[in-house]
Amino acid sequence: MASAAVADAHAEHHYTSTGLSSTKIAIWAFIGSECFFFASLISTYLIYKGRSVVGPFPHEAWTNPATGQHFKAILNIPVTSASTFVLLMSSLAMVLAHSAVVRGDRKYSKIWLAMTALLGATFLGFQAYEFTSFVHEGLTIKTNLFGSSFFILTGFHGAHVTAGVLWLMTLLFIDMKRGLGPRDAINVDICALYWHFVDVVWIAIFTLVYLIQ
Amino acid sequence: MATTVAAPPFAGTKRKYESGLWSWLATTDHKRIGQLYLYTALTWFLVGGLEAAIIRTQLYGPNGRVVSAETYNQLFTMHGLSMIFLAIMPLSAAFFNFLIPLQIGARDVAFPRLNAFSYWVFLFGSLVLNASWLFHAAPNGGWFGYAPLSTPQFSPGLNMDFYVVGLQILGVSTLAAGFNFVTTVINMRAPGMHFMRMPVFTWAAFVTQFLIILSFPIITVAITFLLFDRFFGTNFYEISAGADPLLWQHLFWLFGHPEVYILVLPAFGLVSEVLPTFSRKPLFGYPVMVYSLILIAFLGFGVWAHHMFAVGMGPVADSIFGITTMLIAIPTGVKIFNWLGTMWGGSLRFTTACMFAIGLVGLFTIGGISGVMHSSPPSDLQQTDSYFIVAHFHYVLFGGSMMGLFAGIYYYFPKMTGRLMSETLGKWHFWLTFIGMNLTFFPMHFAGLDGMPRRIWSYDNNQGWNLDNHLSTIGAYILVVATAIFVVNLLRSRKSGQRAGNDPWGAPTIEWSIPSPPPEYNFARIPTVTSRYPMWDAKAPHLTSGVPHSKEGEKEITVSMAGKPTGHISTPSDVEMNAEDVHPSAESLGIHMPTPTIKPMVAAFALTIPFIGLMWHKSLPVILLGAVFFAVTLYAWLLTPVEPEH
Amino acid sequence: MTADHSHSQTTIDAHGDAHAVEHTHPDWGTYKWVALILTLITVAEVWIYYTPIKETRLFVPTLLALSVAKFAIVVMFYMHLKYDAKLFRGLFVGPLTIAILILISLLFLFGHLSIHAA
Amino acid sequence: MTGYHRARRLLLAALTPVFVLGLAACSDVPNTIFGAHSEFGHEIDSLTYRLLILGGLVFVLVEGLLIFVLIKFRARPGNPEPKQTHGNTTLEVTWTLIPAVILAFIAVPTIKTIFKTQAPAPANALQVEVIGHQWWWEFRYPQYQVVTANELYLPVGRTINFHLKTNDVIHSFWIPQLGGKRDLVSNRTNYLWFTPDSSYAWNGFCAEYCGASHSNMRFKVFTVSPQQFEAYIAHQKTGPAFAAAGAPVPGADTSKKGAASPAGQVAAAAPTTPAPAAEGADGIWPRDRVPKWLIPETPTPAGLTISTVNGDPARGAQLFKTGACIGCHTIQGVSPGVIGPNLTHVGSRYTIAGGLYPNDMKHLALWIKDAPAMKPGSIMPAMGKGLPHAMGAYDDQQIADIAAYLSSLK
Ligand code: HEA
Ligand code: HEA
Ligand code: CUA
Ligand SMILES: [Cu+2]
Repeated sequence: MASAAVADAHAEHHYTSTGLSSTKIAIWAFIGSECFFFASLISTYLIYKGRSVVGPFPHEAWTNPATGQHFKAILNIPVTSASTFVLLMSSLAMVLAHSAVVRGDRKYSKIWLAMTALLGATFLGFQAYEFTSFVHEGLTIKTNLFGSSFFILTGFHGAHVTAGVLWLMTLLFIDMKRGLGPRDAINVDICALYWHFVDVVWIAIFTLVYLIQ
Repeated sequence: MATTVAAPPFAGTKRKYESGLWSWLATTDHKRIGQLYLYTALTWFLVGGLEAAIIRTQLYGPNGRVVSAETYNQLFTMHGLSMIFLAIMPLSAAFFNFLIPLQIGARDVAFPRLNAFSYWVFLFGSLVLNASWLFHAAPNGGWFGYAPLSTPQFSPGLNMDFYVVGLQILGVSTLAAGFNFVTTVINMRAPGMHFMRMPVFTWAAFVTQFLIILSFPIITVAITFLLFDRFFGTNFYEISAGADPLLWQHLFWLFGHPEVYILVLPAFGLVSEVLPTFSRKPLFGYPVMVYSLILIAFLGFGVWAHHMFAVGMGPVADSIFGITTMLIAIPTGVKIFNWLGTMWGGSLRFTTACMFAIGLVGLFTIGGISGVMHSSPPSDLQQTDSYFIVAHFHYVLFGGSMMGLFAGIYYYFPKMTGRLMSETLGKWHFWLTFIGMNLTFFPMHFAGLDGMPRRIWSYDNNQGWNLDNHLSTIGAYILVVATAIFVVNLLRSRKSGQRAGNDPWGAPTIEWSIPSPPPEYNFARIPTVTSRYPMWDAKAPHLTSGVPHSKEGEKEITVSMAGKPTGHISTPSDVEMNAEDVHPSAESLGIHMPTPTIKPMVAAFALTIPFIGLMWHKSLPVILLGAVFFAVTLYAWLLTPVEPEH
Repeated sequence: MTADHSHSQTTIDAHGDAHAVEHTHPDWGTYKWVALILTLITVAEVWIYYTPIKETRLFVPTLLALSVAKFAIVVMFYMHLKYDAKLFRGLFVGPLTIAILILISLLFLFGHLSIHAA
Repeated sequence: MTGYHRARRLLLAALTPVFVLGLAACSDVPNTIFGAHSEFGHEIDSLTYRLLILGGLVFVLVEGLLIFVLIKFRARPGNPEPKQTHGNTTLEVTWTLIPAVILAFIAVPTIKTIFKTQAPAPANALQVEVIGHQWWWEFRYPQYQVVTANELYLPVGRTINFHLKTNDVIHSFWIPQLGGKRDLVSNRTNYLWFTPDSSYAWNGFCAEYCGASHSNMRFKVFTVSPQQFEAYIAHQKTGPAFAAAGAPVPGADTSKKGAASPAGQVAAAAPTTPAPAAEGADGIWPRDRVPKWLIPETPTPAGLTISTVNGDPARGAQLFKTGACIGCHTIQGVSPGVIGPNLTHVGSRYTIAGGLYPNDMKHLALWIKDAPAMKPGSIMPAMGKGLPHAMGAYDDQQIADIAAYLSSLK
């Protein structure tokens, strides 16, 4: 619901008890809540790790005893490392965009916002590639417990990235239309917080799902 | 203390959206939304109660054949769902909406339109869930819909689709409201309204919001899995794929136990408002009451597996969860005793509100004690899934939550409507409820100890359960009568109840310093709060002087009501000042209120479309259309400012 | 390294929002270092994945340590929790802690962790 | 034991009012959890008594205090404004500590009991596999290769270790008089053990909601003397009393979960002599000792009737063997079906349909005619001619024949 908070802050230019922006409090509360959302998804993935009755499996190859069909280990570390790096860089672009807006620097705010959205989109591109290749290698959302828990976990993260990209593009659009100045800093700030959180979640996923066996 | 100017004379031009159906569809006024919640929830309470009444009729005698087994299973599932998600939670939400801003001295919640959105999502969600009756396919897996029974393999019908979709939609509403109120309490408090000066109801509500925003994501995930299992063939609960049914149980109860405190803490809060007023004494041990709330909520996240003592978690887990569960009795006990301490030495006025509050203290304790009996795993092996459990949770839910909420309704009805509810009918309502409730649920203890399993459509003769069930059913009928009386009282008092002044009860907190019903802007000027009980400081200086809750030398209070002498403490006889139209308009006071808009409602409606499409043969076009529609309305809403630019 | 940056920053956006606390962000000077460190940690993570360390019992702890470090850095600097009001810290760290505790206890309950094994 | 007796006396003292009510509310209570008949049950009981006592104590204390306050401090005309107190730390600490102490008195025995009752079962225990089905119970004695359904025989004085599994959804195995329940969880095996200490007949229930006929998933337990148990097992190992011709079918696949008894081997081993006629020699619980509350009184569905109840077993046997029945039911030496209950000795049971109906010609016939009507959701299809979704097309006479055949299977 955080996005709903963007322009909705009744209190924005009224007195507030803490002197802090209401939208920002809301987004942090939302992020706290999201911790539980992703904790549950990750728990499930870990709980079901190694419990699939049939392959393919994340880290080791598998031959179907019935058909003799061979499946190689699913996860592709090099590609994912690349996408992880991309997402990391998008966070950098995001903070630069934010400080540009705070400075009221119209040129760079546009550049960095666009850059962030672009990197985010690239990450999604990687994920699309990853998913399709997994499906070709015989892992679908229906195949086994690994397939289900993996696609739902990373899929929901991807959905969050998608929402973030749309949010960024909206800000970019506003920036182009009327320009984002210091008084919009707060709206960029909460978008940034959301964006970084999504990045942070990926940091956890990358380690717990991809690297650790 | 609450200092608010007497408002300038009324410059009365009715603003548009101010009356008629439209004004309700487009409202962003927390007080109106609160009432929408109230009446919607009460309606669902009647439905849930009606379901209960049918359940009890079926169980009146052995081998009952009033309804079929299939219907019965739908009835108790929907009864549980209706009461928990459509009655008690939204009733609490009604009070969050109506009271929090008034109690903290704010004009509205932090995000008024998000607030409207929450209500409409709740309404549409509850309608979707109950639409299942039209298809004779109401959820039938029990309110905690255990896998694998809820998976397509064992529940192929629409029933559990409605469960999944309904709860998913309702979750959105609850979460949205949660973020809204967390922000409101943190950020909208009037000057001087420090956390440790907040009325205890606001505290309870505040803590509850954290339980909500931290536990609902978990059920959202659990239900999402089930949704994907049912609609897209994933394997989360698919036995043949090696799934572990305990995954659902752990995720569900990780939400489920915090949920039960979500259901009861607001009621605790209301009682903590009612008892001081009618004992004419401040709440006993305010700080401890606040800390115990926080402690209960915190511990509430560490006890979930006490619902799973029979699934074979092993001795270590059983022991740990047994102990953590017992610990919760301590902070809860502190609350009970502090309420007793509040009444001790007071001078108790037995108004209906007060009687319901006292009812909670007495009846919740019974449910709590049986709860502690469950918390001992070996003993629980004999109790679990028997009527002993049913007795427990009705004592805490009806004897706790409902009693507290009834107390709140009688107590705050005058503030909502400007009129008092009938005390005569109220007393009838209370006594019939009190008797009926004990007659219904106390025998269930014995039925349970005599080996009667729960969720059984019918039981055989000479199992020793007949008498218990006769009594329960008679009790339930008494409750139907009681509730009917309440409904009548509510409807009649709205129109013709005795006029209430600003402060019919002589209550201590600032919401009583403003007219009843309050003007849309609540406070003509935001009050400055200097104590926990500003109204008492003002009205009875001789009482509160030297008492730590008030500051010396600041005793005068000016109550904001058009043309009334300041310092006046109103009594039910102050008729004229209650008519809505004597309030000066917001403009005339230079107050900017949010512009009414139906965009939140449209967005809420749009949100439900994809879910309906999902159930409707997974029709992709409907889903996509709905999603786009939602996105569009969301933009339309978010990109228009809350208030007219100024 | 951040003190002077954040200082200069304050003056820049003093006209931004009324509340200095909220906007004593670090700037490019800090960010580039943060980005560099994050990159290095990521490289390290992937690197040890391809080294013999992978086979040792150190592998998992090391990876966890590294990602926790990454996590913390992003949260403290990019999400400027380090500079921001305490309230936000509470709103984030509190839930995060409970969530992690729950995750761990679930792993115990499903037998993926156990006292003697660990 | 003594502890539990003392506890009981104390309890009666502390909770007389509640108990008076209780007894009033349940004059005849065949399934009460109190005074259990196994060591496991006793452990639980003494804990439960302790909880009731302490709970009762708290109850009396709190409600007493409440009532006192309500009377003493009610507003009377003209009494002064009350003194404005704001709390009292000593008091508040006290009523934090007292509950803590009470809880300690609950926690310690609780933990003790947990570890005692969840210790591994003694090695010499009798192993019994309990397999839940929607909505009936399968019982297997792996040590004796005996499979039966819905009626469970246990020896007194010997520890029984139950292996709890399910064939479909979650069920829960509960014999209130013998001790607490355990769930049958899909893809898991749970264990529960206890030692019956007296010979009698008990009701058992499915305690976890498991779908349409959860309420109709009952079973009966007979705790018998070791000798009688031996006799029972011996009899169960023999083929059906009505040894209708037909070679023993090749052993049904026992590796499969929920599979029937290895008919092949057993039948080969067991001479198919008619069962001994004398009551008790076959180890079956004597009819005259069956308590009345053991025999179900479930009414049969309105409109479901059978025109005759006297059939010819021989014809019934033929119909059974040539009909759909064999697809689902095992009769040792006759049919290998594994979907429904094993019927080898169905005639010697007191109930049918998961303890839902008494086992007599009428109910048996009606059951065969239209099981789904007799038991909501039943997976067994109707067999009667012309009934909706009927699988067979038997007329009432044929049904009576099959019923006669089955009842003859002592
Ligand atoms: C309002 C909701 C609510 C509340 C507040 C509670 C409060 C408690 N509940 Fe309850 N519970 C439910 C709603 C609630 N419960 C529901 C709905 C279910 C069934 C779900 C389902 O299966 O459908 C359930 C089931 C349930 C179970 C699972 C039973 C089973 O299925 O086997 C357990 C087990 O431990 C339990 C324990 C407790 C305890 C220890 C408390 C404690 O918080 C109670 C603490 C209060 C007191 C103890 C009284 C006051 C204290 C004193 C006067 C001090 C002195 C007291 C002592 C020292 C004992 N509850
Ligand atoms: C807050 C929650 C709440 C409340 C208030 C109630 C209230 C009641 N409940 Fe229920 N109940 C649950 C929550 C609640 N319940 C839950 C969670 C379950 C578990 C479900 C499951 O197992 O999945 C359950 C299960 C449950 C069962 C067990 C079913 C079973 O296991 O087979 C029974 C049986 O008697 C029961 C009875 C009642 C009765 C008689 C009331 C009464 O108090 C109801 C009183 C209310 C009314 C009587 C209002 C109706 C009034 C009218 C209809 C008058 C109409 C007048 C006008 C329109 C003017 N409830
Ligand atoms: Cu099987 Cu309930
Ligand atoms: Cu609980």
